[in-house]
Amino acid sequence: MSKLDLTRRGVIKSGAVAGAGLALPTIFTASSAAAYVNEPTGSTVTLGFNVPQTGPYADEGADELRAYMLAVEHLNGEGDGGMLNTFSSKALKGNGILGKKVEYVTGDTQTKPDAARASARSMIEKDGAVMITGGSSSGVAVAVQALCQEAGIIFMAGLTHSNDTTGKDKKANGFRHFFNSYMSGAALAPILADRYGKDRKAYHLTADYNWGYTTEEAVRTSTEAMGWETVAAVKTPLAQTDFSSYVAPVLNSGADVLVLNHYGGNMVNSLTSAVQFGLRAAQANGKNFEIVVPLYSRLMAKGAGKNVAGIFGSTNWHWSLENVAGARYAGTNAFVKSFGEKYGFPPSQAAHTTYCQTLLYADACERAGTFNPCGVGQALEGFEFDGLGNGPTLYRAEDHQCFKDVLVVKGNENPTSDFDLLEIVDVTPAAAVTYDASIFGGELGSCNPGA
Amino acid sequence: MDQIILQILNGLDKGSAYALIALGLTLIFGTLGVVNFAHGALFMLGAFCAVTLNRILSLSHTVIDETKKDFLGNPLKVEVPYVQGWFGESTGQAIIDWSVPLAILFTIPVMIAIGVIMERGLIKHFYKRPHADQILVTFGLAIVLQEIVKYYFGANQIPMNAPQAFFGSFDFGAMIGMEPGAIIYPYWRIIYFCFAAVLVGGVLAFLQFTTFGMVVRAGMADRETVGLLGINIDRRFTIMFGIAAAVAGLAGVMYTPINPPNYHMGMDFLVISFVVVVVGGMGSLPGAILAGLLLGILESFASMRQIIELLPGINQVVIYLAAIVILLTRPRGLMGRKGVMED
Amino acid sequence: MGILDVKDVGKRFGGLQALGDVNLSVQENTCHAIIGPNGAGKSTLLNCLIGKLIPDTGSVMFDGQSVLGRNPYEINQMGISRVFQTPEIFGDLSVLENMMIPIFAKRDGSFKLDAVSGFLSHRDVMEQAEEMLVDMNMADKRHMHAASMSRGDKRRLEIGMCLSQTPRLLLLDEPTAGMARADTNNTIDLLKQIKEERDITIAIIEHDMHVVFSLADRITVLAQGTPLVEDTPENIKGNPKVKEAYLGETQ
Amino acid sequence: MLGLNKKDTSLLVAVALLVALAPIILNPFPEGSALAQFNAGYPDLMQRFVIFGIFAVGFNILFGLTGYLSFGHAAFLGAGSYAGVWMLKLLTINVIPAILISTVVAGLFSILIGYISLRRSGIYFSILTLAFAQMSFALAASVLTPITGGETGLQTALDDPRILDGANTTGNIPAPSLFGMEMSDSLQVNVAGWLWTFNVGYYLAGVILLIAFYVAIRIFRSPFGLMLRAIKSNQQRLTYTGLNTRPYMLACFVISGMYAGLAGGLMVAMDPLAGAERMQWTASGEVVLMTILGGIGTLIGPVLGAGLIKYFENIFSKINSNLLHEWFAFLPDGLEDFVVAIIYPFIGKGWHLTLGLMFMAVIIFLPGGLVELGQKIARKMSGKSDDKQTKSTE
Repeated sequence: MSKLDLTRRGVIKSGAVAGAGLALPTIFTASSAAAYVNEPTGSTVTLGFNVPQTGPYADEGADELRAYMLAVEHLNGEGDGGMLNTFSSKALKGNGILGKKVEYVTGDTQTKPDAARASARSMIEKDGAVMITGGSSSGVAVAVQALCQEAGIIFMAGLTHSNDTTGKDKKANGFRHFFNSYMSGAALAPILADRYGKDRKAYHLTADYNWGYTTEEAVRTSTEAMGWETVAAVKTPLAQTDFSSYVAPVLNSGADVLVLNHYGGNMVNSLTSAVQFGLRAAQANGKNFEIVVPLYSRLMAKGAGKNVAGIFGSTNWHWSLENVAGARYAGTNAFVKSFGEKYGFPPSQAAHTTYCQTLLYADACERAGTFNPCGVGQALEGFEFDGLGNGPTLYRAEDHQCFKDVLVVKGNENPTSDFDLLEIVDVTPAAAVTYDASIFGGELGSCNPGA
Repeated sequence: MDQIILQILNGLDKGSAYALIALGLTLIFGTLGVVNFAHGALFMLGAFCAVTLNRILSLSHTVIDETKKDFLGNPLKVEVPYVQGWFGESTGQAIIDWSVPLAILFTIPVMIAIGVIMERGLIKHFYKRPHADQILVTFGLAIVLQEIVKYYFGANQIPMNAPQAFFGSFDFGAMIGMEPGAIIYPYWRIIYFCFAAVLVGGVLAFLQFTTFGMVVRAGMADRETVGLLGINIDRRFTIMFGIAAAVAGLAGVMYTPINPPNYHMGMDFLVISFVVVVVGGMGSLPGAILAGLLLGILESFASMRQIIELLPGINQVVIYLAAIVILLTRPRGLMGRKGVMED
Repeated sequence: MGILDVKDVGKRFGGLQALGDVNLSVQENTCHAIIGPNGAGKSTLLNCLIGKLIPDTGSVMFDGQSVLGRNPYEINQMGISRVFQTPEIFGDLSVLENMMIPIFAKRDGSFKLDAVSGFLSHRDVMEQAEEMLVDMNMADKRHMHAASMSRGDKRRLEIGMCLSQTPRLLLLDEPTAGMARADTNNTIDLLKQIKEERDITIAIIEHDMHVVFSLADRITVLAQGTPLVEDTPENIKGNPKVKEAYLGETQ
Repeated sequence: MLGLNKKDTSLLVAVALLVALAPIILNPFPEGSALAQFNAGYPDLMQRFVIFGIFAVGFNILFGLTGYLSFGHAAFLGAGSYAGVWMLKLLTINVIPAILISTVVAGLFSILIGYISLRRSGIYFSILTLAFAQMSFALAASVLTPITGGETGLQTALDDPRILDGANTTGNIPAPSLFGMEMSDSLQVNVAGWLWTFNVGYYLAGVILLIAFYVAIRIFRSPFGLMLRAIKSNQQRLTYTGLNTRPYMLACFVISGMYAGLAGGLMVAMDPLAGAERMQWTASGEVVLMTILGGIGTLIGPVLGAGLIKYFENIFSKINSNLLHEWFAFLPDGLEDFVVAIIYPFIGKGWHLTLGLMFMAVIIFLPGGLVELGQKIARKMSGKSDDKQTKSTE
């Protein structure tokens, strides 16, 4: 990395503090003069990038971090500007946010709610971060989102797919760009019915935790609405590594589709087992046996290797989207170009969503004219935008969930490289995956500026 | 009925992986009296020996293919492995295809070397130290090994394929005279089970029928006396550690086509393998194997849909529940000796 | 009726009859030795007395109460203290702490949750422990790490710990086994002194005739799991049966 | 003082001073300076130091005194946490009932597990405790989701009843508080570039640590503590001395479990979330490591060990390459990149590597843990070299 990339935080910040150092002791921050927590007073603003750096999702976290650093570069007017050039809102000028240079701190969530909160709290209490973003699991997202609500900080969720994040556990200070289980189900069902027929019998293997439950429910509901029948749904422990005993009975269960409601290592291992047991090549009820993975990511596909070939799933975004589906998804190529030139490979969907979240936050601050979480929240609520690679998108006010088209992908039969493991099959329009905000319960509460 | 046979097969398969790791742990505990928390890491290192060999065999030079484009729209760079250049495309391809079995030959010397270095360089200084110290130092070592692997290979899983010839599954049920399609089982898992059986048999036979093995067994029973007889038991123990490391490594190599390896796979097995060793009885080799297979089968049965429906969550806890019941009814595990690790 | 009455005690291990119909009675304030060649069943008998083993047949009565089926700590609380073949002390603790534990056990019973009071509020225990250390000639070693003492001192400490409970019966299991001559003589002197100064019943299991004849008032000779004779030391010395049992061993 | 001897009194006073002045001591570098990254004096980390200190002190009462190595102690921390959050949800946002109930629930839970596990000793005991904890973890993360919140964790919510508190009208979930003082409230003092944060929650936890530490000293010095050490030293002798080890062990196990529950209650009082992974074996392993690192069987050791591990976890994981470049910016370009490239694998995402190396280094060179290091330094300083000094238990 060249030295020009550096943000000389130390120097600048000490300058700022030298000025503030003489101020009177502030008594009880909760009732201090500041209008909101961690109001940036100097010439910089600090964002907190809280991603898994250790544990099984470390590679995904590393990709998120790359995207964050790229976004910071672009916000500060360095690099080629990436999606700033295609973003429909033109409030950002490449001079930081509200004229303040963007700096960042990083932390390790370890993909554990406790550790993620510790890391986020240190960013808030020690580093003065005004926004926290990142994460690679719903457990972490829900936990950190609640923390940010209490602390009076905006939380821009990273990769989190459970309905709960903007459903039962939604918070006024939290926002999610990524899609969710419901949308996966709604997007997949019509295409599955189209390709595999309406007379199908599905067998679900479901990771035994919150995300697994919501995903199973979403896929079941939407496929059953298409006429599929659910033969069985078996819960598998999150810590399971060998899925043979779960996969082996599937073939003789009367089912002809296996749905793997698994993510990460669970998905890689269960899919590998399923292919080993010959499910891909098998016939059942006079049809070809099929496997479906509701949530795909490129890194998982890489882990499962050639086992993903021909297997359907959904994803939030893919780097080939604009080339395959046209200019509606403008921004994709701009982002892939600036990311690819900097790092040498195309970005993952986790990188994309975190990059978008950073830009969306910055843009909301600009439009609101403040970093105050309440102002920023208001600017994001109901915000309609385009040019961030997903086509026209709405940040719905009722639950702070983004609504955009959902990609249905399948494993590439003949990949030309490690990055070409998925191919886009179809794109389900946003209207088809939109649901009523009240169906998952939960309350946003009111925005908390922390002061 | 076919469901039950299927789950017994699954259990034996899973159990053989447990048994192999537990066997190595027991060898180290039995011979050296050391609680080795880095044993899972040795399993992982073995798996990554296979990955490394695969990488070496696939070392490539790039050829630019103008007809295809990469993600940035530039001409695609196609990687062509050197072995394909040297041996021709089909032979080269076959060599890469067979990298996992080939890795066995590569792994044995590497893992023995790692084991010997580990024992001479670190473990031997901890023979007289409390078990708590051994746990801490080997746990620290496990983290270090794991992080080094993560640094070079990343945190993501790395797909490894069995040779094409063993890809897919076959009709095991038809072979044993059941109706076709009742029991479909993957080739590689059967191979893994047989491999484990051969390895276990080999280690046991080695201990049973060679002078070396007899001395080591005598040393396991009574280290001081054997030492008094003027036999250099230390050197033999070093070799034993090397063998235990190689057993763990081979278990890892052969496991790669079953589940794609990642740096964390050793930790995933660590707790379960300790449970297996203790349930089998500390220091008992047959106990470790028996317990491994038993727990594997129990785990498989507990994952049956009919049983989960009856007892939700049983698949999450069955191994621990079994361990508790066995330890309460048989104070020293299935085949444990008296006085080992009881204080 | 003695203080300890063993009636018809038998014990089998698989096919081996370790003890068969042992009858024996230890009289109060005497020193009763049980001797016999290796494998005669001495240790098995002892283990039956202190609750470690339960005999298959017969009864063991201490002061009119059965000890069978009781836990070792209960038997101790009845008034039987035991000295082991290899000194069993608390090696990680100081000598003084070693001495305090039996006194606490005597005073407070088998369990008392006394988790917050310091030793200073147990002056009586401290004083008794200090006194016993003086009696045992170990006062200067009171802050030593018990494990770092010589074997003779460990034995002395162990005997002191047992005596500090003022037991009614003191069981000694080969108290001089593995000791150098000097340590053995010291131990004999110590035991003699104890015998003279305290109202105490001693049962001793011993291999070393020198020790036995220096201490015992009565001797039971055990051979192949059954008592051969029981008599005074003088009579035992000349008994041909005893000689035969011992010679039989040396063949 | 307080029924302690002089040495223990001075230890307690020293700990009290450290706790009281931690916000200042832990922030040795001025705000904004390059080394400010190493400051640990912010509320969250200080709270963690203290809470894990309590956890480790309690664990040491079991492991250090009796030598029984429980590999499932995190289960009690987790059970306490869940109980605490439920109190915050159902009863009142005041933390006192939550902390009390956490301790009690963990105590009851440890009676159950201890009663069964203590039938075995040595590694068989360790595996029994491990098995119970792993079962608790697995069930809490899956089938018990309605009670535990599953993998996401149990949190407070807007619509919680909180029957002792009045109706909530703010539209925000109330933060845990002590009679109106919120745990997150802080007094910030800015003195000539140094920023000191005096946090309510930290001081509450700190006071509780002092009480817990004081009780631990009393236990170490009591007849009960003596019996526990005797169990570690020679269980057979103890039985033949007329003492029943079972109730002693069980009482010790339960006290130790209650310390863990207290720590769990404090954790949710500071931050009202209880996650299942708090019960996982890795969490149990962590407290074992803390105790060994600090010094088994010593009073202050576990607190130091807890501090060291939490410091690594929270400070080293946050250093990134950007910061490294900043620190070494004074070097010539090539050298700077070289130095950064060498250090980089050990920080940020590589902090586990540093932790592993540290475990190995401490255990190889300092078998007695950090306390031994302290004793060595103290001996060097006073110029004495009395090797024969018996191992004391400070």
